[in-house]
Amino acid sequence: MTDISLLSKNEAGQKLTKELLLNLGPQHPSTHGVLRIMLELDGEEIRGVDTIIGYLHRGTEKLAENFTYTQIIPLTDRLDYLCAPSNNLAYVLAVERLLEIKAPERAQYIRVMMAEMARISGHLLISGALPMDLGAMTTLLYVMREREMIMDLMEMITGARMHTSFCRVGGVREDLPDGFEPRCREFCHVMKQRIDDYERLISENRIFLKRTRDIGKISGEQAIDWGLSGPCLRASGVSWDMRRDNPYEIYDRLSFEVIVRENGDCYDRWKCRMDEMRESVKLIEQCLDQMPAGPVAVAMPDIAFPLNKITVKSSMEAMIHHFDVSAYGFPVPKGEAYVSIEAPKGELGFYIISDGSPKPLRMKVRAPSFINLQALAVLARGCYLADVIAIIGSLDPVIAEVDK
Amino acid sequence: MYNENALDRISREHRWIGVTFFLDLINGLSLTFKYMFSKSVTMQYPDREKWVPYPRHRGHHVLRRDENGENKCVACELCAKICPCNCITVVPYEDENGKRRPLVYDVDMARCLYCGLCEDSCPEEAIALGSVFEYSSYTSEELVVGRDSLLEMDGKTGDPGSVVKARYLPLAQCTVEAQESSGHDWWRFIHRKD
Amino acid sequence: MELMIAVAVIMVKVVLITVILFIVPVPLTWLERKIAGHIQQRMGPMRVGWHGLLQPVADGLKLLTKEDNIPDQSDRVLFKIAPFVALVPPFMVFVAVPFGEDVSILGYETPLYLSDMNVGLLYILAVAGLEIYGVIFGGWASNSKYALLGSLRTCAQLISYEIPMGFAVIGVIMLSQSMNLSDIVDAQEPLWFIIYQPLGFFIFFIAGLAEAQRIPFDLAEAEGDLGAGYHTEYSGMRFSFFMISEYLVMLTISVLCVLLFFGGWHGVLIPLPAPIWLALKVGFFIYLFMWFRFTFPRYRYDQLMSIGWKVLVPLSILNILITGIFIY
Amino acid sequence: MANLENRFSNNVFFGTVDSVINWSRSSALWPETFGIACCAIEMISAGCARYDLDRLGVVFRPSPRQSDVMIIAGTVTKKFAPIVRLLYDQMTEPRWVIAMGTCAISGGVYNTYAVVQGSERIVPVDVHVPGCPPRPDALIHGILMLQEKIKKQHVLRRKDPQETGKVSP
Amino acid sequence: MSNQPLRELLQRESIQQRCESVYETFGMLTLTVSKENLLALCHLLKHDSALQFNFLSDICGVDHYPQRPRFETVYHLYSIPFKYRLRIKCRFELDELPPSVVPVWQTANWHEREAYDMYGIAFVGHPDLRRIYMWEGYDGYPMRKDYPLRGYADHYNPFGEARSERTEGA
Repeated sequence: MTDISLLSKNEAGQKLTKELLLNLGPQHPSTHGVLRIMLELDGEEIRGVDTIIGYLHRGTEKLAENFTYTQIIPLTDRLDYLCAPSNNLAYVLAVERLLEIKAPERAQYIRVMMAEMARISGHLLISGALPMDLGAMTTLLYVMREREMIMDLMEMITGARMHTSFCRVGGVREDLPDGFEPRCREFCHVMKQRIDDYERLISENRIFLKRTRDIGKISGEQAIDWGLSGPCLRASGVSWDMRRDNPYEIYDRLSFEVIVRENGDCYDRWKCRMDEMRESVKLIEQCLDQMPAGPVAVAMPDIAFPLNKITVKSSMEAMIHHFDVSAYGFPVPKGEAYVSIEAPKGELGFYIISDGSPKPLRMKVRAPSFINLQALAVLARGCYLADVIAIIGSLDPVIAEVDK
Repeated sequence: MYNENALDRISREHRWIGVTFFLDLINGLSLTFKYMFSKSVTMQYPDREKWVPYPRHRGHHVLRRDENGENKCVACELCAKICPCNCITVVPYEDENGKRRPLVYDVDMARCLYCGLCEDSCPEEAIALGSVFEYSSYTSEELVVGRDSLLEMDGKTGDPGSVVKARYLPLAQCTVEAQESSGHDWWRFIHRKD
Repeated sequence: MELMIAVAVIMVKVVLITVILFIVPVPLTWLERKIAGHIQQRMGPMRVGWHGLLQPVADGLKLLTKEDNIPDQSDRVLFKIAPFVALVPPFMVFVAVPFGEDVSILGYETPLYLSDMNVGLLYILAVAGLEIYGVIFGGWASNSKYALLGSLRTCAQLISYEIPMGFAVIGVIMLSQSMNLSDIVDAQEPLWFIIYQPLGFFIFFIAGLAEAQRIPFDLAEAEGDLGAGYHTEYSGMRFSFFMISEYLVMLTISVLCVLLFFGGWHGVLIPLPAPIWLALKVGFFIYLFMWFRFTFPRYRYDQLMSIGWKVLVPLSILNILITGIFIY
Repeated sequence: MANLENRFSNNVFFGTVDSVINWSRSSALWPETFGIACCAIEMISAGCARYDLDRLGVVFRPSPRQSDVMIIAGTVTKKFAPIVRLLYDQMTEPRWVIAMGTCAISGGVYNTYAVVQGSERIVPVDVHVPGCPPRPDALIHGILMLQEKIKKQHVLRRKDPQETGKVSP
Repeated sequence: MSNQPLRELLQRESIQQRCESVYETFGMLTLTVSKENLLALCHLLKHDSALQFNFLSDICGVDHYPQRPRFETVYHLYSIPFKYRLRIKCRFELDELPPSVVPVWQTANWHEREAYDMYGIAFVGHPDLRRIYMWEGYDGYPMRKDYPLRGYADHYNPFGEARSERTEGA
């Protein structure tokens, strides 16, 4: 029997066929934004992957060097736009580390609660987008329906649906509004059932299993070597969650389970997010249960805006502080701090170097999507064209965060 | 981990039964079938219903008036300074009573981030972000809004956080006229009974 | 005179069927969007006409008045004829499809089909297979990699699923001892063939899903990886021809399912006119197609092929064996 | 058919045909699935169950050839600007553009070295939807505005001399 | 979390002789290291059984413009088994470039490409050093302190500075 592969070669053994270069993106329905991937295809099999990013590079870090510490807060929203409160939280924690202050307890609970809501909203979207990329459109519609509830709660608390800008250095912007708690509890109640619905629709489905099981596999050591974090790392069997291992804010008072799965394939990454949403719902409920009374921002007029404008008008000193903070920002002690939190996508770190002025000398964002996306080249090698879509979906890159 | 129904249990315990008789697929099909005959959660925005945002909503800017009906703004320019995108332009003048007032107060809606920092920094609580969100325009020049139109914008009104009845007026700049509250709560739709 | 009437009747029937087939996609697209909407707890089209009934009309008119773009580097002739090549076979299929028993209109006895071929089934399978050419031409002529990949996938898929489809039908032919569709339907008068041929129906239906390129086998236009697949470069009217052809293939498969396995126009319990029974049953299958589309993900290309060759073909041969033993 | 535009004189019959064509075009606006940044998520939200763009006859098409309206939903960077233009060129006539969100209208807060200060510099924008990001309702309102604009266009009739300049609604 | 155990571990001679100083700022231990010792130190930190800094969180380029030496790379390491966090800083001028740490941690690849794109730090021995955010042929390194925030004026961005104001070194 002749070897079929010989047919594509001439007598000298040179290959007569050549790889097809396929350009996926930057505008493509399932690259989750403006990601561009150059694929070297042999038939439908992938020989090489080159990920080209930067189509959404907006210069956030450069801009931050020209902004005061307060003005940067709205910028951080727009990094990982699916879960803005997490970004706010990481940023203000870094500034607070430099100022060596801590937000009041109630503010910490509110922040954590919102970060968990953001986690659900981020995970929801991706757990709907992955099946949609594989053809199951309805899942996306269902998850967006529940996401609207989170958007509604966010609008109720902060006034914006996506870009909350709610955390402030030394606290949060406002207290929770009236009527929030029953709504939030209702949401938790509904959400638990709805996650079951998604699982019923998709997680046992043989087609979905076939498309995601053993696709894009990565082992634990390799995942660490490639710097994966968050659900992508935990799906490979590495039990590392900053909320448990390096607790920040009030996570040490809450009880939750760190979801770890063994296989490290697309299905496990997806499933990991599903289960994390359940944990997040529990965390939100715990936050609501434990929520203490008290102020929501530190009483430091030289840093935080007073919420009540009457105090500004009542004393000259407060007035001067207010004008100072608004117009020129507040100086931050010289030094550098790196603070990272467990964002929905993985380790989100803010590294701020301050030279003692009201503007940072350098602000570096350790964007988890950026690092996670890097592993695409390793995961996709040897897969089929259609698998690349599943792998991108399971890595969950948010291009705004990748490109900064 | 999650509440299994009977079909799930069968397919989990005896996997071959599930695989042979397509229980996994039937499970999904039954779910979509159930949803098909449930009430839709859609809000019929332009024609029938309209969402009135929550009181904290950050939409179109508003200049507030004090109890005498005068502009509250004292043109201290704090909002212009704190704005990350420099979208507010304030030119002060002194009115006949010797008070500082804005001669020009322009907000460039096309550049604004709607972050709410101006609202936070205003010592007089004059500038605020209101609940109006329908202000699309055909040209970007129209999006620079001046002092007088900011004063005319209504602030945070209505029955916030609910769906009200609405009527679509196509010819008059495609406005959607909000009418009385229908007492209809969007959350009621989404909450499926068990 | 006799001849004149016969010709006139045939002409009327031709026109009627053509018009119906051109019109059928209109309610089907509306239905699909409505079904999609309700499955997803939305509403679907609402603003154009009563509950969006005129939506497909607006879509069609818009596509008609849109620029007909021909890519610069395309193979112009093939690019232009491809939509027609894709459109014609589904129409040709309906030449041999019976819609009911003979009826008498104005005292004139006429059968409810255009041509009563004695190899009707074979003809249908053969003609339906021609649809591939439109897709291949379209994908090839576009000179776009996405379109090319889409059409390559479609080719492989359609060709390999023709085989189990043809094999699955053999069981039916063995039972009815005929390839004439009206004979097959008549043979189901006492009991539908689905009772005798559950496996055959299962294979036929799966292969039909693949032939109609519906989820979970809609690889040709997998939005996820190929953009719009083979018709990526098509716009305006030509694109709408592809869409019409797609809906008609779906209709064809549904009609075949009903005729071969579900007793054709024979009703149960409630006496209704034959074409209405047929329409109801076909409607059920079309709903099934749409219901599947909004529930399932799609298979991967190689998985699709292995299902076709490693599962469906052996099963269909097994089905023939079982049927043979059963008859013997 | 698009090459018929403005070749006929103004009379009642063509006026009616015009309105029918405009009706069909305005009630079947197919946008591209073309999301860039944050606004894309709100665009998806608008297409999903709570707001449901499908009610207005708006369905997303993956191919620019088959779409009528491009919703620029997000920041257009200098690296991405040529692609936006290319996609616009690939769309078939008649075509419209909605700039969604402040980043697309003017660059927004990102007045930096990498960002195009307004997508009007690349493609002709018909409707601007401000907001950061605009609520889905606001996007729907923008689409309604576009529909009104389309309904005032002349397809078959010759334009009035006054109108030959910028088409103002 | 106290940094004391980690500080004691870092007292060892093999580490001490490779780094210039060890100090703690805002709750994190920092090693400063010269570019010659960087690769060896990273190797040591990763493979030492008591440290196991197997996770490279971040590489950050910094431009201290008027000061000399001008550039700095900051590495944030994490040890998943022991939950230590450590910062390594390496300062240099552009004529004496630091080595790439890709041989130690694969993930450094894109981090270093980013630093190259933004600051022009061409890491020695990097397998695939291309621009990552800006397109090939882009003029200048935007994150440098002497690069104007709005870039140079062009068709797309009329708010930028005029090209003639371009300062030396950008």
